[in-house]
Amino acid sequence: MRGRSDLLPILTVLAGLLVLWYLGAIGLNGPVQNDMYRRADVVGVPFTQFVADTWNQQRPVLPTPHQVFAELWNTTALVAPTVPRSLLFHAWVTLSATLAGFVLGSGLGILLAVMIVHSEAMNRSLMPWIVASQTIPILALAPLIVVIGFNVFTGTFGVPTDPARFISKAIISAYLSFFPVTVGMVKGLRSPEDIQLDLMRTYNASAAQVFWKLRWPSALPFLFTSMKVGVAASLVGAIVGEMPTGAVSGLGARLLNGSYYGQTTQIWSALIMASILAAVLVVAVGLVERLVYVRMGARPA
Amino acid sequence: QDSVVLQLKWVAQGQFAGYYVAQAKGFYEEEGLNVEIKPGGPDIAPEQVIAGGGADVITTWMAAGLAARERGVPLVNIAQPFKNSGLLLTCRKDMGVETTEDFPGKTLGVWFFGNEYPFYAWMAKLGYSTEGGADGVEVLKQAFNVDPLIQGQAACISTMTYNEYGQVLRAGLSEDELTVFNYRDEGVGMLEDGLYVLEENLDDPAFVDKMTRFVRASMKGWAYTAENPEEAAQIVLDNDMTGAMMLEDQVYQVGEINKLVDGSTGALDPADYQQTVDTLLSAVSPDNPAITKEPEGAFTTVVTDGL
Amino acid sequence: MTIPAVVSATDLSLTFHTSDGPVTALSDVTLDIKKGEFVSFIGPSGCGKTTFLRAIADLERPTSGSIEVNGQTPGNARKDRAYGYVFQAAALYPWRTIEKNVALPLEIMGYSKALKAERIARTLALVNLEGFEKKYPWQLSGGMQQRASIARALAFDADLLLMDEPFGALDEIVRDHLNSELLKLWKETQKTICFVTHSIPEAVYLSTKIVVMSPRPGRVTDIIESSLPAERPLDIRETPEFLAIAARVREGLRAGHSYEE
Amino acid sequence: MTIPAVVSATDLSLTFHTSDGPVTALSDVTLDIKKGEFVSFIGPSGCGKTTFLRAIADLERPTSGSIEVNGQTPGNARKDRAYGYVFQAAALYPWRTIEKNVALPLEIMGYSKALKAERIARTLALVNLEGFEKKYPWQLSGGMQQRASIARALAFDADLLLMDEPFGALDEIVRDHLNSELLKLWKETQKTICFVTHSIPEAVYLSTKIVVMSPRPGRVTDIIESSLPAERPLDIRETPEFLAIAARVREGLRAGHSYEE
Amino acid sequence: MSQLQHYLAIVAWGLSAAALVMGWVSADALPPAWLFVFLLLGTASLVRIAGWFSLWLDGIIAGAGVVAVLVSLPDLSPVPGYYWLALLAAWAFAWLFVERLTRAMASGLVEPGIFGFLVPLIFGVMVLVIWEAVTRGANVPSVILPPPSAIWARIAGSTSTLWADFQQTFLKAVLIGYALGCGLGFAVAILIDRSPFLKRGLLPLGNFVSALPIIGVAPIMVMWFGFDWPSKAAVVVIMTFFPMLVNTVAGLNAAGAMERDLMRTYAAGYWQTLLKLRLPAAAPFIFNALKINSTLALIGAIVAEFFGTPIVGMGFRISTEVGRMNVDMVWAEIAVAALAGSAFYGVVVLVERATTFWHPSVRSA
Ligand SMILES: Nc1ncnc2c1ncn2[C@@H]1O[C@H](COP(=O)(O)OP(=O)(O)OP(=O)(O)O)[C@@H](O)[C@H]1O
Ligand SMILES: Nc1ncnc2c1ncn2[C@@H]1O[C@H](COP(=O)(O)OP(=O)(O)OP(=O)(O)O)[C@@H](O)[C@H]1O
Ligand SMILES: Cc1ncc(C[n+]2csc(CCO)c2C)c(N)n1
Ligand SMILES: [Mg+2]
Ligand SMILES: [Mg+2]
Repeated sequence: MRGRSDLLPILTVLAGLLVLWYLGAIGLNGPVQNDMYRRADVVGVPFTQFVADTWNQQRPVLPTPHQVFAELWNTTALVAPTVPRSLLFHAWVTLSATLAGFVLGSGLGILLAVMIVHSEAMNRSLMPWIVASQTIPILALAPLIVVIGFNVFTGTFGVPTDPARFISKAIISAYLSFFPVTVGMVKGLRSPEDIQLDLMRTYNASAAQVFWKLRWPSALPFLFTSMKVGVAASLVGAIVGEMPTGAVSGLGARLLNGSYYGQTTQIWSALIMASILAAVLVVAVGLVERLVYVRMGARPA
Repeated sequence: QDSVVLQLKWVAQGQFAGYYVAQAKGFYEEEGLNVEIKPGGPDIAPEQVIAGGGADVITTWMAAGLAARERGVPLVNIAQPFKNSGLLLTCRKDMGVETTEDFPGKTLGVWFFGNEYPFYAWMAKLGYSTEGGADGVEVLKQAFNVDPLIQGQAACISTMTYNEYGQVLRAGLSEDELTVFNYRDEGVGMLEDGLYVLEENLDDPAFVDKMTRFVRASMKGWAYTAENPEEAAQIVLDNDMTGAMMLEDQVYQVGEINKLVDGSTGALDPADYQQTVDTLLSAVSPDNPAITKEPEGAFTTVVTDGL
Repeated sequence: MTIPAVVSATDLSLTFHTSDGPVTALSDVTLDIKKGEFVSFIGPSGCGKTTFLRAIADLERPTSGSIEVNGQTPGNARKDRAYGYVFQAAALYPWRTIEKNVALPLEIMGYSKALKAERIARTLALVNLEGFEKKYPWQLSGGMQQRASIARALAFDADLLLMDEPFGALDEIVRDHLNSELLKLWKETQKTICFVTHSIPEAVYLSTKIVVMSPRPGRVTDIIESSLPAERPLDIRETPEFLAIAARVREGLRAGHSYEE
Repeated sequence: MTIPAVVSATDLSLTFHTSDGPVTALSDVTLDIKKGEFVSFIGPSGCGKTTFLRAIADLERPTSGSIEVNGQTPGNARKDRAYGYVFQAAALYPWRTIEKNVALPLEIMGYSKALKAERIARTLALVNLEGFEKKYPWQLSGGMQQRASIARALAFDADLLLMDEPFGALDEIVRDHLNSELLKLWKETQKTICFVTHSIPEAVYLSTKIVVMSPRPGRVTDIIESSLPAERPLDIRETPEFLAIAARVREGLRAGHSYEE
Repeated sequence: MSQLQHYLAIVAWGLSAAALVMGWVSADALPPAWLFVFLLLGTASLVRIAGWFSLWLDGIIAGAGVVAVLVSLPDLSPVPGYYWLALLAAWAFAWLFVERLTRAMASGLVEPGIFGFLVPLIFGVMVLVIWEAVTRGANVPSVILPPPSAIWARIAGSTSTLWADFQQTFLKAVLIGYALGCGLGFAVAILIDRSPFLKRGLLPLGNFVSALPIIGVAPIMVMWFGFDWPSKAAVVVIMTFFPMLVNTVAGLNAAGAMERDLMRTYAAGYWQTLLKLRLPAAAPFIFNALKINSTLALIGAIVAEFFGTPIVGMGFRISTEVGRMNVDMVWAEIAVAALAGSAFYGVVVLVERATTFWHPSVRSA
């Protein structure tokens, strides 16, 4: 975990990014602004005015941070979190699918890893395909999956729309997150040294005892590291799963819908919200990790 | 109450105001229907949804509907609330497009995903290659916004009268800076936003009756929309679960949509159907295999006859 | 009555197949270890000391020849939990306290709670680690960790103790101390001990029997029955008798040695 | 003419600040090492032997007191490449062959190609590693790796050699051999050597001066000038003079020792 | 045989026997010849209780099962229940074969060098066979999921389109974007390595930025770099930049304290330490990023094509053909993408093996 000492550098870098962002806004919004001056026959605008104008356009190409944060504020603090206008509402829709997908994906990842570590046949037949599975552009397939999954759930099994969409999103989410968990867990479950395994053998320990008393505890650090990657992937999966697929709520739907009507500020505020969510999720996994380590008596870093 | 699932071609917006109004105003309920309206999106193929059992009835463009029919999804048009088409090719005069003769060598933005058939038919009619080069046109797959035109990356882009065209205007390009081609005026207009069901269901009289009631209520919704555009826009807004829409956009959209629906009883005019089919068949090519032969039984009037 | 053989190897050979070709780690080793003996194995690096202990423990399978532990196959002896093994490295589990580490074999073998507590207390006291029960391995020095690993091997009722250079990581003073503790323990419990070491004085000081080995291929070059009395104060190491045995061991070692190590 | 001091420490103290509070690794160490001396450091684990060597090498900064190397600050001496350091572990780079590992300091110090080849051949011969030039470290045994790391420290022209338990991983026979090789090298080259060890016989056999240290806080408890002759056959270790010095070292060690290690 | 193998053998036999009985009792006609033979063989596998039964026999029965299931499909409509039992039986035999084969390889009875590739291959083939049998047997609409045979026919029939798309997306956008992104990430890592302050500030943020969906970036890149492949390459650059940055920075810190101290004792300069110690020590980390990026790059380029593109490219084709109901073409592109991606990954792994041969993880493999 990062200590407090990292706060200053992070804030400095963030400040640098903000400066870049404002400069970028001048460059990107400038041409349109000049166009607007030309149309309105305005000439000789002072540079400061020009800058201020590019930073406060109605429909900017690149909205400025203060515009984005105003939008964020308007759509979180000023509206009830239960109405579609609220970004929190959408964040929750995305988050719930993310969490479901993450739990599903991690569970699957751990299960696969356990099978792979315990059976050479599984190892040989699954491992290459697990790697290959990640070369399939799942994001490109998302519409197909959501539509197929959705149709199968609603059509064949009669699941109502919302849960069906939720399940489909969770599946994409799980598909993206299981891979890092499997790879990390296989590494982790294989991390006990020979001597530690030999020790268990001298006790004539059963496979279950070796697993719970040795393999599992030694795999935990690997598990948490890969879960941090996995949870971020889950979020991407959930957002993508609700983007081009007729979803009506969630950050992905918000992003896309903003773009149909040229609402760049809305797009960016949804993007920022997604990043905040990613940060929160990764930090949350980190907290759980710390908690577990303390209980396991790990050496403080 | 009978339940009906309607899959839209696009997101909840003024384009589908009639259905939302019919639902909000209880017209469906009056007909003993419980209608669920599923919004679509750029990568939702309603044809696929209905094939998978996810909907009872869908709205789609006729070209896409016929293409799906040829690929084994037996869709049948049961009603056509949209009399006119809203598809435009919008060009910038300052990039040198005033007439269709100016197209060669230019870059044109086109929507794909089943929306490209009218464009290819038109180019075939004009005799322009779509592979680029000096006497051909350069085709771009255009995303869901009007940036390429504003930024001058394309000389022309696809727009709908009721949405993107308005965005172009709002972005500051005025009407006299633009050349607008209406597909209908170019003789390649195709029917948009009809209602389609699976052929086998029509064998069931109960289903036909259900659809009759559905279309009747929907047309009532469209009529109400024509009378009360502002209220209809508000109803659409209430159904937008993304919370992304602005009322002003939707008022504009409903206004434009009303022009397209104007004059329709809901029944499909066989002449319009034939024009769409002829246009498609005139443009058959390996790149554009919408349909390759005259479709059979692709529309029926059993539903609208009962109105 | 003859004393029963705890370990009895006959013409034992063991070859590893590596990518560079086969390595003969043990070649025709014949050796009997009687109940209650303290046997040291000494020899240059790579002569097969560890391999021999591992073969006894059923951690390696011999290529040819036979080996019996308590009159059974090593596999069955292992399943009977016939021995405790102290590895060259401590191999404590870092997520367990010292106490829990010692408890590990007891948990696996299903000892009762009360018995567990008693054993832990007794063996930790034996290796002078009282007061460190709740510490984690990384909070202890290397020597303390090694002692904890010895405690772990002593905690359950194995009559045979296999110790692979348990004091390798310790300095001379601590080593001296643990040597006399080990001797005391051995005398008290009448366990049979197989002990690997690199140190000649250590081997001579501790053992009733010293097995000198030599590498490439690993084989036994000399077996020395110690003539030292059972009672061994530390300063026995300056006696001529002690030095004589040490000299013989050194001779044996040097003979089997090649500088390529 | 007085012999110049190569290392001269005065009231040297060094404290580490750890999360558990400060650890005084060295406390008021005053020591002079003259050119050509062979100084052994011996003491229980944690008494600051490594820390003292690291302070000489400018790898740790003293908290107070002063230390000079060749009459300069340790930092300047380091920049002059005044010493070769042999670490407790071999620290060979696994991506370089043995030859290339020995070449590493030569590359960095810009030796010519011919000179490099000559040095590599000479020092690898010195540690008996001819024929292993093209092998990678992980293809060698621990002892061979350690010898390679000694070769690396000898390859360039440093007059001061700092060796931190270089023979810890080796068995007694190889150790004996390398001990006499080291003595020979030292006599031939007239280098100054600081040598850390845990073994009393090794310290006595090699050194002209033995520094006995004791921990918590790390300090020097005894400095023994050896009275042994310069010529030292291996069996000098059985002479009474040798045993007397060894006994004095053992006394000093025991005094500073606590069993909690 | 192990516990698992026993169960598998029982299940495989039971399924065959049950299918045979069902086919016999229920059907008006006997099952098609191939299927009948397979079921007889499967049922006959009971002789294994007599003792010896070669693992190759299991392999042969599994092979017969695969052929039978595929060949008999056109003759059966509607597909009877015993067909599905036969399919499961074929799967069980294949699994049993794989289990026994790996066991034999582990104990040195069978040469792993020659048969090692068989195991994953059998798994892949079985997935395809089940896919084929289920889609065709259960009449799944091809707009939902086409059978592999249809996808293969499409691949064979559209090689020129697939090649053009591959060139556009892989040879241009992916390779160039990958090289630039990895190169840039590496260079920046070397630069910020000298400033611990920047490092601590940038790394945590980098993790979150890389989680930003491409959809936010892709339209902006189209705006800046136009519709053609440069904008896709730019998306790839952004996607691959941070993994490389983070891994390189971590790798540069991977050299051990003692190894660094050694460099200090030689009074080695910054660049000497970097070149001779820190970069080689960082190599495993850098390769880790190269591997991650090899799959990310392809995905990024394909998805970026959803946001405006010339009418060629794998992403364009996928999104367009879904709309045209040509789902077989979609899967053809996906097959090409998976093949290209796996090959790309494989090449990186080979280079890794050759350059970090010294690392324990490579040494043991
Ligand atoms: N798992 C293995 N695979 C291949 N060779 C091995 C293996 N284990 C040991 N060897 C080889 O067998 C020989 C004997 O090894 P062993 O570990 O028994 O020696 P040792 O006497 O214990 O040495 P040390 O004193 O260094 O611990 C050595 O040459 C070693 O390289
Ligand atoms: N980097 C460090 N940070 C904190 N404490 C340290 C550090 N290095 C050494 N110490 C402490 O300083 C003391 C002296 O350590 P040093 O390594 O010099 O001992 P040593 O005599 O070399 O021991 P050994 O024989 O075990 O190698 C020890 O208590 C050790 O824990
Ligand atoms: C990717 C994409 N495709 C099509 C349209 C245009 N559009 C708006 S509504 C509609 C369906 C007609 O019912 C269509 C085609 C778009 N904006 N974005
Ligand atoms: Mg050993
Ligand atoms: Mg030390």
